[in-house]
Amino acid sequence: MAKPLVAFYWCASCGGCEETVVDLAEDILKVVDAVDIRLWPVALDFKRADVEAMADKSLAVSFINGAIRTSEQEEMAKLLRKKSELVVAFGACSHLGGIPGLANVANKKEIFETAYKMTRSTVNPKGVFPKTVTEIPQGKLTLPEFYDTVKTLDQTIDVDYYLPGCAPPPDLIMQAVTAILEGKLPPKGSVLTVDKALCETCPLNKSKPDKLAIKEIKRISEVIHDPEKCFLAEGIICLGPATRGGCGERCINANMPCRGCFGPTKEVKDMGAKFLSSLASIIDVDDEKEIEKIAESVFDPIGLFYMYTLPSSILRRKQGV
Amino acid sequence: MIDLKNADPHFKWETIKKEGGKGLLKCFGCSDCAASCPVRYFDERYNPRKIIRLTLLGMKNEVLSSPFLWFCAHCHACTERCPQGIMVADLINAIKNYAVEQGYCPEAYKLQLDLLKRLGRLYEVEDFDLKKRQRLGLPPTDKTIPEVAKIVEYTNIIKYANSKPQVPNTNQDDSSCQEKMEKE
Amino acid sequence: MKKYALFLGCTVPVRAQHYELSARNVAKELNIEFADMKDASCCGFPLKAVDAETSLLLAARNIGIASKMNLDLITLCNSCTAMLSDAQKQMKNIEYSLNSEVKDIKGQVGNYKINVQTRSRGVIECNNCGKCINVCPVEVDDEGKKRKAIYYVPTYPDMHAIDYDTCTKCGECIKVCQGKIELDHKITEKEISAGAVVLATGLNWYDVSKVEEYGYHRLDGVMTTIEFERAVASGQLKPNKVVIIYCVGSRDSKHLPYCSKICCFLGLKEAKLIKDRFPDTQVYIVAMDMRSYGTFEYFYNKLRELGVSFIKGKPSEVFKRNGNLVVRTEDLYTNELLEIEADTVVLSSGFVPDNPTFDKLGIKLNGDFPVLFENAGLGNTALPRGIFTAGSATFPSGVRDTLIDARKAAFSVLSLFKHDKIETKQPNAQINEDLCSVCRMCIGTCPYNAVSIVDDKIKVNEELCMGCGICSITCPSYAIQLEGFNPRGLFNQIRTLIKKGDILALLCRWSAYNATDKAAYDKYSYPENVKIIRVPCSSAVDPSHVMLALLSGAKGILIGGCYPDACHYAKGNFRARAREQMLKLNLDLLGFNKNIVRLEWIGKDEANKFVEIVEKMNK
Amino acid sequence: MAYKKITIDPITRLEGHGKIEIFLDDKGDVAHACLQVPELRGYERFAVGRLAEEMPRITETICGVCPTAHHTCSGKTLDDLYGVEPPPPARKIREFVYNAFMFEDHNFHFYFLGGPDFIVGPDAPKAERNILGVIGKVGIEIGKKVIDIRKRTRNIIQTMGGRVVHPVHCLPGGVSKPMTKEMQEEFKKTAEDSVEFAKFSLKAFADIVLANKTYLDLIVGDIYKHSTYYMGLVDDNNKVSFYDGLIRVVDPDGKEFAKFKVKDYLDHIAEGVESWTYVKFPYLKKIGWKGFVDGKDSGVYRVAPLGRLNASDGMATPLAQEYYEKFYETLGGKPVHNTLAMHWARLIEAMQAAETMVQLINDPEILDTNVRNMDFQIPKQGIAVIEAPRGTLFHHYETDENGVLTKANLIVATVNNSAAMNMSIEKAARNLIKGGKVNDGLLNMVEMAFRAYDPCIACATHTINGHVPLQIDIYNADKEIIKTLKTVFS
Repeated sequence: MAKPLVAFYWCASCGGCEETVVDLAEDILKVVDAVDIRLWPVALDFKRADVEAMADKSLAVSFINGAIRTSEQEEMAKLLRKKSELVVAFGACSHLGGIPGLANVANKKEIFETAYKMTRSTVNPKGVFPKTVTEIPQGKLTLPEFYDTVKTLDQTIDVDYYLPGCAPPPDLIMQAVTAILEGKLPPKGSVLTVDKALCETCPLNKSKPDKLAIKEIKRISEVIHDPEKCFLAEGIICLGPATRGGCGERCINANMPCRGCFGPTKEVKDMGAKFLSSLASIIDVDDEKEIEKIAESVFDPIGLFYMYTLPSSILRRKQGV
Repeated sequence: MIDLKNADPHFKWETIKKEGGKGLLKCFGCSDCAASCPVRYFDERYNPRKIIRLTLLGMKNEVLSSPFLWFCAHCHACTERCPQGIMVADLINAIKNYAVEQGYCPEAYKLQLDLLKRLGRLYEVEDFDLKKRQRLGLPPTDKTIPEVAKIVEYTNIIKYANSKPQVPNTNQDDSSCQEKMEKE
Repeated sequence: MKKYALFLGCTVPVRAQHYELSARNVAKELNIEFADMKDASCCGFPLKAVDAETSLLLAARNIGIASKMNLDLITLCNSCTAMLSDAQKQMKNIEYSLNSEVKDIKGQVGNYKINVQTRSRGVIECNNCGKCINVCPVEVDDEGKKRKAIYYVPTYPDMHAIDYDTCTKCGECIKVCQGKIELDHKITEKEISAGAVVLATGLNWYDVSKVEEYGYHRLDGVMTTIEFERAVASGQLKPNKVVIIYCVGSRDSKHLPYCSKICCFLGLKEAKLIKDRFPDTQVYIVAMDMRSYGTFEYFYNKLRELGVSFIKGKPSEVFKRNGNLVVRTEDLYTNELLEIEADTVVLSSGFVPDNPTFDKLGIKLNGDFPVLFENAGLGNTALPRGIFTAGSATFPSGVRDTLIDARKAAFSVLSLFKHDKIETKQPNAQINEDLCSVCRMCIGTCPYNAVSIVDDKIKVNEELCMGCGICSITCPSYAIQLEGFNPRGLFNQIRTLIKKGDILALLCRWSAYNATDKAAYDKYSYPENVKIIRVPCSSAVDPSHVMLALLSGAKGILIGGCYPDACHYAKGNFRARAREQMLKLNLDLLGFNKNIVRLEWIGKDEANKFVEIVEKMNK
Repeated sequence: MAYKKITIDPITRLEGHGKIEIFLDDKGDVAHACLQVPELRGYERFAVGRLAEEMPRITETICGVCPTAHHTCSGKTLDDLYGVEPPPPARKIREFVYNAFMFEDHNFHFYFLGGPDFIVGPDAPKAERNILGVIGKVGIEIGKKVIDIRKRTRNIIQTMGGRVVHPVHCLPGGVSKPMTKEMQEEFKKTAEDSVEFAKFSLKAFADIVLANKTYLDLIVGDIYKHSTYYMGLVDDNNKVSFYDGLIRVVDPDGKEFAKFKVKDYLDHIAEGVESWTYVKFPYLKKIGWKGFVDGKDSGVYRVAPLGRLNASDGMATPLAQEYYEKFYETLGGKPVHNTLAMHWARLIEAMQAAETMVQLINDPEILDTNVRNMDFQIPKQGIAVIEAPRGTLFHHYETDENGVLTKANLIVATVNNSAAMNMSIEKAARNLIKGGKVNDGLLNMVEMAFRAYDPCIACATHTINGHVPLQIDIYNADKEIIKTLKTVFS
């Protein structure tokens, strides 16, 4: 029997997802044995025409990482969708938008102004900005169009499964690949990890007081965290209750709170709004002024509650710009 | 006699808008403020309860032209004891602010304002004072602080202080009191 | 051998002696012993048609006799059986635990477990002959009143008691006692199971030393009403000039923001006490207002006739001058400053609830009484189901009000137990264990302590759950959901309802939603683009819903809730406020005007406020 | 005049991860060549409004290959922002983790990315010029050794930093997690093995590359030579330093041109903007931007291993110093302008990283649990620098008094080399395209020039990873593809 054909592809990503595939170490050889990788820009030769020449749905599965930022990425994603039986959004950026998705607090113009004009070390008296077409004496130089908004993969194409994480842990990748190879797949649209929130498996969950109530929101830099104690019990924002588990509590083990790279659990559409509502609900103060003060001490709900999920949230981006 | 025909229904709402004016409506007239007030103890013409009551009734002329409005020493004894948690001294202050805005600024305050504008402080620092300070081993101080003038000019304070009452004053007694005070 | 009390009733002993005889013989054969009931009367049945209540009383009396004999009861008459069992059903399980203290209360409606600690009284049987007092060698000064270590306590039951703190156990009293005395101080504990609990605990004095300007504890001669009463009654104090200051602590935002209601009469009572004994004593009552409602006006008039001076004003301070107490106030009738020199100043203090008992039940009152002023008409929803208050546990009240309130509590219990099963009036929260990660956010947020961990799983106590929906919006996974209030359903509702330029009003069903009804009654009109969705509580509004409405083009979102401290779910509106504040911060960063979302407190009859707000939002 | 345009575009024009455009004139000679970077992500914009202490987590996603560099640099910036010095154990943990990362990343480049060119050979079939080819050449045992040492050094980052891709341990004034005795025992072995492995790598380089005259000629040849300024961090003794130090710039003759604290970086470095690429071009401010040209009068400077070695007076550790001396001896004294020498320099640096690991892990103080200094000042601005594997990395944040960012400036490792990379491409193109004839070796040569910098376009533009296959499409005047050359970049 022919080995299933597999593609790995990247859009707007940092390369961390590719590194994590390399981190499979010896396991990668097992994968290579079991499948026929037809497309993997980071490691193998490939031509777009090759993919275009394939029959539709001839690829068993495409793993696509990175968010969608340009029309080129969009087209490539669409092509792979057409040629693949399954598409797996690989990693936080394609799943949720990822940290680069925070760019949705600004538009193209603001980003250009900042990068090419406002930054301290930039010297740009003539106000030169990169353009899609630049005429030079020898001809034309073209650049792709830069979108105003970062999109997740499933806002661009139909996605069958999601492998969460920034970056996905190697054991989850192996599990997913195994499940695909053995055909033991969960319902379409599933995130390939557990359905419950991180607290379920968090080693600190037991230390939580039965009645979780906070009077003050503290910043991780302000306190010396007791490694035996739940962050929320200490008043430190930790997205563990709102984040899917399965990551192995990597950040928690490094004494740092969760920031939600695995995204929300399955019933939740807008992770930031959901966590915001949860956090606000355990503020145990019966004084409106005091409540206002505590709420304001969050300072940056976007950066904290939507660190990885802004493009996948309900509003997706800053409005009116 | 308090003739409510002369009452200005807007008066209390205008007062509330002023800084410190909050709480006016909470007063239920228990008189703890008046009983606590050291000024009231020595000069019964000053009575915070009465001022608040008249304000609530809308007797704008009576209140604003009253010289006793300016007697409050800001000791905050009333604030400390008010059962309704009204910042009484601040409330009186709010009425004063409104009085100035309406053209009832006592001369003494105009003088103070002048001094502040000119010197940036209430007392002129003369060479003598500086020498004295030097002798005592104290650092010299600025004679004038011109920025105060800028600030004063920037705000409406001078305009208000020098304005005349917008409402003709009908209360003869009070105006004579005012004249008396101005002479003093 | 089994022993029963034999209840004969009216007919049997007179008209059916043979029946009684055969019954006694059969019983003997069956190895049953009958004890005759002394003083047993008619069962009450004949009176049932005349006055059911009286008939019940007769029946109850008979049952009481049997229970005093500590025996179950057998009747020979079917009417008696019906009557007595009917009465017993109604007075079943009345059990007194006197001289007892509730240690803790657990459970929920239908199954409360109350741990009671009882201290023995020392005197077991007593005919109040008083001989023990005469022989007791220990004299005790009980706050000014002299008594012995064994003494008569004028409470139920009508018996003497031993004060174990001072008793030397000399045994003199036992020698003269015709009843029964035990000198050992026994402390026993027991657990009572109950379906409902009525708290009739009374109240506590406000600590008047907190009102520093009146110098309690600091100045000799300044005392509370109870101290004054005892000192005068015991004859220790014969004052010449007394000032009674009213509203000490009450009606004061720094102390008790409410009027304690009964202290006006208490003050009058003290005035009468002194005037009755020493008519020449000058008595001044200084009060902001005299609140002598109803028949108490007679009392007030009476005291004025007795020559008590009433001064309107609130004293600013009490101080000492030349060894005398001086009360400084303004006399509001003359507008003059007034100083009264007196030898005694009585502070008529306000009252606070019996917090320790409420604490045992996990009911947080925040220093207030469990009456919700704003919604008194809707009943007391701050208390868990099956817990009722009566009398001064509800709010300071006089005897008359206490009786009314006690009856109300009794009927509340009856109406609760009328049914075999308690039907929940409101939907309950339910857990989807496939989604629940036991993160405990719901436990922290529930105002009723209805959520807890049982065997490492989150469980909702259905009796405690009041159906507010706070938890379902709090849950970061939507694992806990309110029946019939599905956030996903609301999601779809908003999606189809909201068009560009609309205003979405999410209104609490208790207050703001009623205000819209009121708006209709009052013929107010408000803009058509205001789309209203009813929610159980302002705290059942999900920030995600707001986001969705904004995405759909809403130009404003109004969340309407009850006023602070008037929330029907105790703290729901504070939760809503916290969420609104954070949401505003968030929306600001997402490019919205912060005021696009407004959380407003709209009372159930404030139609004008609702209309005003939506009109402003529509501009 | 009609120009013919050649596009070297990774994968396809539509993919757009970085492309090379070459224009030929009428004679068929190169008229213009440039490297275009077609994306940008805007970190400097969306950093504004974020909380300072979240920056180590945010900025590290600029690059998934060198997140530890961004993370650690960001942590250092927060130290400066809050005016707080991490306690010595914290600094040691940071530095230890950082050196582990440096070692791991340099090896990754050598064995997985850059090395195949040499180990397997530049003429070897393209399909073999990858890690599998390397394993084939050096033997499966060695291959396992490569995989094993990578796994173990990355395990250090994972243990201390939580996630290996995008660690989380840096906080203002220290790190979040102290080291335990058990960890130390394990890491000690890893560190010692790393030194052995570094020795092995350098020996392999000597045996396979230096011993081969063809390769050596390639390295010292003119094609890959650019006479530029060099920049790198140095310690008090002007030795190469990764974690901290002064920034030293030497001129094309190897003389010290400037030595400054990172606080003054704005006086020394400026970035220019061109409309045809999203990447900016840093240059030495005191000299100014003179275009894409070599020499003392041009502000173009280079960073990364070669930059660091040239900018220093030696290595900070003894074994590395030996190799350093041999490096300059072989290549004809300081400074070395040959781009391909980067590979060798990289291995020497890996040796220093390994040796530093051993030094730090044997320091008993590293086990101290005092890893946070909380003596914060009111924040205003923080600037820090670190030597990332691909060059000098600057983070600069300005905040309000609550520590909420109001401005950010990032000069990222590879971007420092962006001008030089353009020059290398143009030089290769001019050398290899003559009279309209496109030499088959073009692709390879360009590729090698390019890869020597270990360019991480992800870093450079705060966009995507640069380790992508190159494809050269050659168009005639009618824009028809007449020839396609392609390769695998890694």
